[in-house]
Amino acid sequence: MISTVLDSLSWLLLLSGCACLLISAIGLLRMPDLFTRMHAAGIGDTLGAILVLAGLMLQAGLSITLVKLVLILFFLLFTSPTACHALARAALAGGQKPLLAENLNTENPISESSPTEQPLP
Amino acid sequence: MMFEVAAVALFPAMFLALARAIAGPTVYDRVLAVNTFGTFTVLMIAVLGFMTDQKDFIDIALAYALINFIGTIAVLKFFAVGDFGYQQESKK
Amino acid sequence: MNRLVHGTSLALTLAVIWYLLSGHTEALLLGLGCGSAATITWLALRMDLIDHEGHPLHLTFRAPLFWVWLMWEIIKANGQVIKIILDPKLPINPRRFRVPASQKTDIGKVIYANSITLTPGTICLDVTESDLDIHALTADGELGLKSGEMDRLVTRLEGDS
Amino acid sequence: MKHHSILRIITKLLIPLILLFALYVQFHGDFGPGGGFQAGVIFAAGLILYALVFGLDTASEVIKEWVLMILVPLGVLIYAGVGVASLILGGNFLDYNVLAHDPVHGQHLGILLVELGVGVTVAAGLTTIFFAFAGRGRRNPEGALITKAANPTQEPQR
Repeated sequence: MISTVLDSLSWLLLLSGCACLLISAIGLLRMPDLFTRMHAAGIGDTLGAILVLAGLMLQAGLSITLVKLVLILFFLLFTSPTACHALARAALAGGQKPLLAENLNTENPISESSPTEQPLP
Repeated sequence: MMFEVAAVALFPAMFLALARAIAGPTVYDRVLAVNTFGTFTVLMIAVLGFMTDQKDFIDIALAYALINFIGTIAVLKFFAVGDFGYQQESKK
Repeated sequence: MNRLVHGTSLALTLAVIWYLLSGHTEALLLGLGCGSAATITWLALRMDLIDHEGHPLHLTFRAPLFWVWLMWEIIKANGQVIKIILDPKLPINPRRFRVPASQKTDIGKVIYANSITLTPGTICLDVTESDLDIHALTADGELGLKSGEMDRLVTRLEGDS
Repeated sequence: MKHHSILRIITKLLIPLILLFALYVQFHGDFGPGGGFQAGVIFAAGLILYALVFGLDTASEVIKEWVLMILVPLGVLIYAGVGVASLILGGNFLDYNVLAHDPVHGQHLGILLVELGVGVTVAAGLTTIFFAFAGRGRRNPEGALITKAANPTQEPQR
């Protein structure tokens, strides 16, 4: 009984994790510039990895494999934002300009909901 | 069964990341795509390990996660300074 | 003194991680584990890696609660970004701005910056003495950061030490 | 490049773990994947990360070049020494069975020592290669190549 519940739960986690990874990859292709692509890649690095590894953890049960999966997750959660930040800094230093809303002809320009001019709390 | 499905679902994601690595207009896009591809590979290796019931694959996934990070930092440093040995940080 | 405490704690942590990784209880492997932990601690002392930054002991008790909160934030932020990517119109509104960082130490700022980057929709571009340079995908992300909740929580996590 | 606190702190946190994982792979070669070569590569990767973030000069202060120069042949010596020891004890070259009273025990010990030799050589060799190549084509922050003449603080190579 419990194993059935765990099995279906891990199915759910694995599949939603894979869906997250797919969406992240689609976002990587759809986004218009480097910095927006980083946001898309962030989905795969955080939620996608968390869900897939959580699904595998439920299958692993209490064993060494579980510890190693936790360690992988720990590593990904520490390294992916660091790599992302280093990449952003290198790109800025290399002369890449982020595409901002002012230069982007979308239907919701920045003036609609712009909190930028308010004084900081 | 479920691991096969997950592995099959991971393939197009990796393929799309690779497409961005090939298409990416700047070198930074390529680095980002390759880094994401590396994350997908780590997850793929872990899933494959469960699929073939060889839990040793998890060790390989862990090693890959390490190398992925170090590789990204090395490539970025090379493009930023043109040199691996340049001192950019003090220890404190 | 401080080095001694941090070094001992690092050696113990490494030995525990070794045992968790290996799972073998033969005397040979346990001995090798202790030897490895000692060697790495010595090397880390030589590399000058062990201090409150390289081995943040003072965060141990407050960190788990923060992780739980951060996980929930990650899930919420992911939902928003997934909605944007799946939207055929791709309603992005990228913006760049600065938020103040009230943390006193470098490690507090690093935790804050990495938490920001971990929640998709916001990326930390640069860290300076008093504030962070942020790139956000939507106005929601900007509003969420400017409410200052994460800043407050990281400062509380950092504590007085 | 300016101050980069995130990279510095995360690197400080990760390097001991990377090195521990390398040694774990090293000593569990006969239980799972891995062994000397992989462990050496991971260990060298940890040292290279240190050199990348903190600079080549800091790294070569911590890991002296003459130590590496000793470690590279030392690993080969351990490998060959195990072989010669088994020859002396009456077996074939690298015949581990004679290393201890019990053949299984002897094989364990022999494999462990041989893997240790391989690991030491690979780690030290890869680090040496990195140190040798990373110093080439040094550029100052303005982008000009640093030659030895223009950088008098650098000691002449022996």
